[in-house]
Amino acid sequence: MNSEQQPIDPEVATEILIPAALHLREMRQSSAQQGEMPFAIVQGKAMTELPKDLYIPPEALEVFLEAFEGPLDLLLYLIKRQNIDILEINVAAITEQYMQYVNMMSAMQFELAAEYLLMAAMLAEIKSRMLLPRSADEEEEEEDPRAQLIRRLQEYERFKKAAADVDALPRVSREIHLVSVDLPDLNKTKPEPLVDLKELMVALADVLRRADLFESHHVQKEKLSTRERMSEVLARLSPNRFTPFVSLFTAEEGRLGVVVTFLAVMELIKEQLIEIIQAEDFGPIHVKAKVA
Amino acid sequence: MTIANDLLQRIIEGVLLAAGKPLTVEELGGLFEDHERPSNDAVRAALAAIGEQGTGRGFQLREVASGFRFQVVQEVAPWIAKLWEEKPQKYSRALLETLALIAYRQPITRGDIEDIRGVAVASNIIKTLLEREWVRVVGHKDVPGRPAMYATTRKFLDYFNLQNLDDLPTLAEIRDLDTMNTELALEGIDTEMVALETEAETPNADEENAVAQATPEAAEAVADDDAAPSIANEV
Amino acid sequence: MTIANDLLQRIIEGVLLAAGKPLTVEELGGLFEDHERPSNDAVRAALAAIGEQGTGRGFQLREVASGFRFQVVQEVAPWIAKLWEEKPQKYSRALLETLALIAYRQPITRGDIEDIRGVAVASNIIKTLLEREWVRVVGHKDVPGRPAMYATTRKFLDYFNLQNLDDLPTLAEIRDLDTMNTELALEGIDTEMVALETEAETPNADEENAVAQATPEAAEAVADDDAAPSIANEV
Repeated sequence: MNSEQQPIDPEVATEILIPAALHLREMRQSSAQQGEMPFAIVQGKAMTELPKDLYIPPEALEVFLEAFEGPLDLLLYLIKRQNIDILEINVAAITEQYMQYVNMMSAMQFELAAEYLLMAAMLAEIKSRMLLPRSADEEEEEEDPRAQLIRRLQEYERFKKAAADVDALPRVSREIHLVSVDLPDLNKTKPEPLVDLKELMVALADVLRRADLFESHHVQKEKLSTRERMSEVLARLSPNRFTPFVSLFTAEEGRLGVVVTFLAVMELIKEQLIEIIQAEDFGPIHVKAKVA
Repeated sequence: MTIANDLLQRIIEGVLLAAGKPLTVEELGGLFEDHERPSNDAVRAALAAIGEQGTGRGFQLREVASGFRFQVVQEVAPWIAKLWEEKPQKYSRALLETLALIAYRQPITRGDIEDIRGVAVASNIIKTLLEREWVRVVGHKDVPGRPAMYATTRKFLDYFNLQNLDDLPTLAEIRDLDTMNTELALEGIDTEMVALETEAETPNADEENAVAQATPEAAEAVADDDAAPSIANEV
Repeated sequence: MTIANDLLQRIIEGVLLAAGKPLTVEELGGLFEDHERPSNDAVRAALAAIGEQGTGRGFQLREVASGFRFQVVQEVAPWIAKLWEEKPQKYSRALLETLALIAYRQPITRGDIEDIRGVAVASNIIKTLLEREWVRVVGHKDVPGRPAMYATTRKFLDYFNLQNLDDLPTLAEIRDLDTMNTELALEGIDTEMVALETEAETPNADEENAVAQATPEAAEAVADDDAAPSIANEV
């Protein structure tokens, strides 16, 4: 059976095909004799072989079989058909009916699922045990097979009902429809990776250790403000024109700022990144970037 | 300063319409920057207000297992069906019975399902249920072969419009076995033996009922348990 | 007999929300059976009424070229965008090291960075840092090839919540690995080696910390002291 799409409507099977199959069974029953079991009475003559133009085509019987979810389901159907309670089943009668179906199926050379044959064997056993007197010992040792069967039927029936209940629940894209609307202009941008300062420090610790730079006292003692100012000074200078040296200093920064800028300029000269020029003695000092 | 109430309502309404999936109160709150983030109570209040505004309209706010979502009122479903040529999918009884057993008896192995249904469970049924993410493997039973144990997911609850397992239809009860005793006695079977059996079976039946009728809290806990492993499944 | 007005409104509203595409007045009318089919004017009136109800809410009815459709209001866009916000990726270790070296050794050329790291710096790392505006070119070194010299920007300081570069931990603090052991362990660095180094360097580290916490006056003095060695320094 297909899990996605049920190929046969069980209603068709139960309303049309099963009565047809039962008709066949009843015809067979009415002429039931010991020994050979005729399939049908055709024009007063018992048929023991399937006629080629069987009025229930094998496909229909297959449909009939597929209408059931296994032997328990078939048994439940047989019980319900008789309008009796599960607790009141007559094992002998049910076994009889069940066997007739199974025999019909095997006569049609259907590959009956093993479960059907297993159930047939179990029913036959229950039936025989019901007929035989049992000793008290046996009764204490073994569970009554009929009670076990009834419990299995009840348990199966619960979940058969539960499956129908679940099927009846409102579900998405049948009774429940989710909403879908147009979105406004979201102006989506890819988020930039986040960096924690600690991550940056760990990376630095790592690279410095690799380069053995922890051993360098110069690196350790260097004030970062000097290097920062070096960058700032460099960014303001052009290789194409001279910038007055004094313009690099701002009074508002105070003495510390002046010192830092001065150190930065010294360092830039040392690293040969800038040129410093004084055209005449005591004349204005100019600086320019060596290359930009 | 948190966001003004009317703006909060518009945002939640717009986001839920746009999301295409249910969102929890926490997920909704998480959309806001820290400085404007409304309290969970404020989000809940806004959701309640939105729910009231929706009364009598073509759509409604609904809380399902994974959070809040907008859905069209069921009354309109017949006209929506005309929009689409395809009929909604039908599921086989085999699939529905398997799903029902997993839903009511979780965690459950394939073998347990087969025992109750009396037939083999086709592999493609389990595959379909797993693919739809209605069920997932929650562990393996400590018996030979270590069979997988299945349970339902939040997605299953969402799909069937449920908030938790407690919302499932009540499972039919197994009828009193005392009646069965009488019947059996009539057939000449030793009633004493059956009586023993009844005792043995009763706790089981109670246990199942307990699952089906669990308190909302317990059912929620089950749903919560669903969350993490279902993520693990995806990996 | 045609359908009642309020039901018609609910149906149109529900259908438009479920459709997932714009629908015309004719398409909406076509959803009804002949005997209940509303006139196009009735559909238009219902659409107008729905449009009015939507005022001040998180979504609105819009007429586009191919019909009517609900749309979330533009105002809510930023929060919807958050819904689908991609998780930011992480920067590579190589990028972080490059950034750290630019911060501590600026102005610095790519060649200098490669000398210290011992490996080539991929172009896309520099490009990423420039695009993010965390570093900028402040000049070119007067050596063959005239390599660019990189320095950090104000944006870099802002991102890491620093007033100026002096707020960066000193190298001594970085070396004071006690606080960073956890991170290092996470990064899979041999902690034993780190422990040894910490021991050996401890006296030095204390000295550095003292400098870092010095008063402005002291800092000035230190800056003076630093001048000569830092100029002498070549990496």
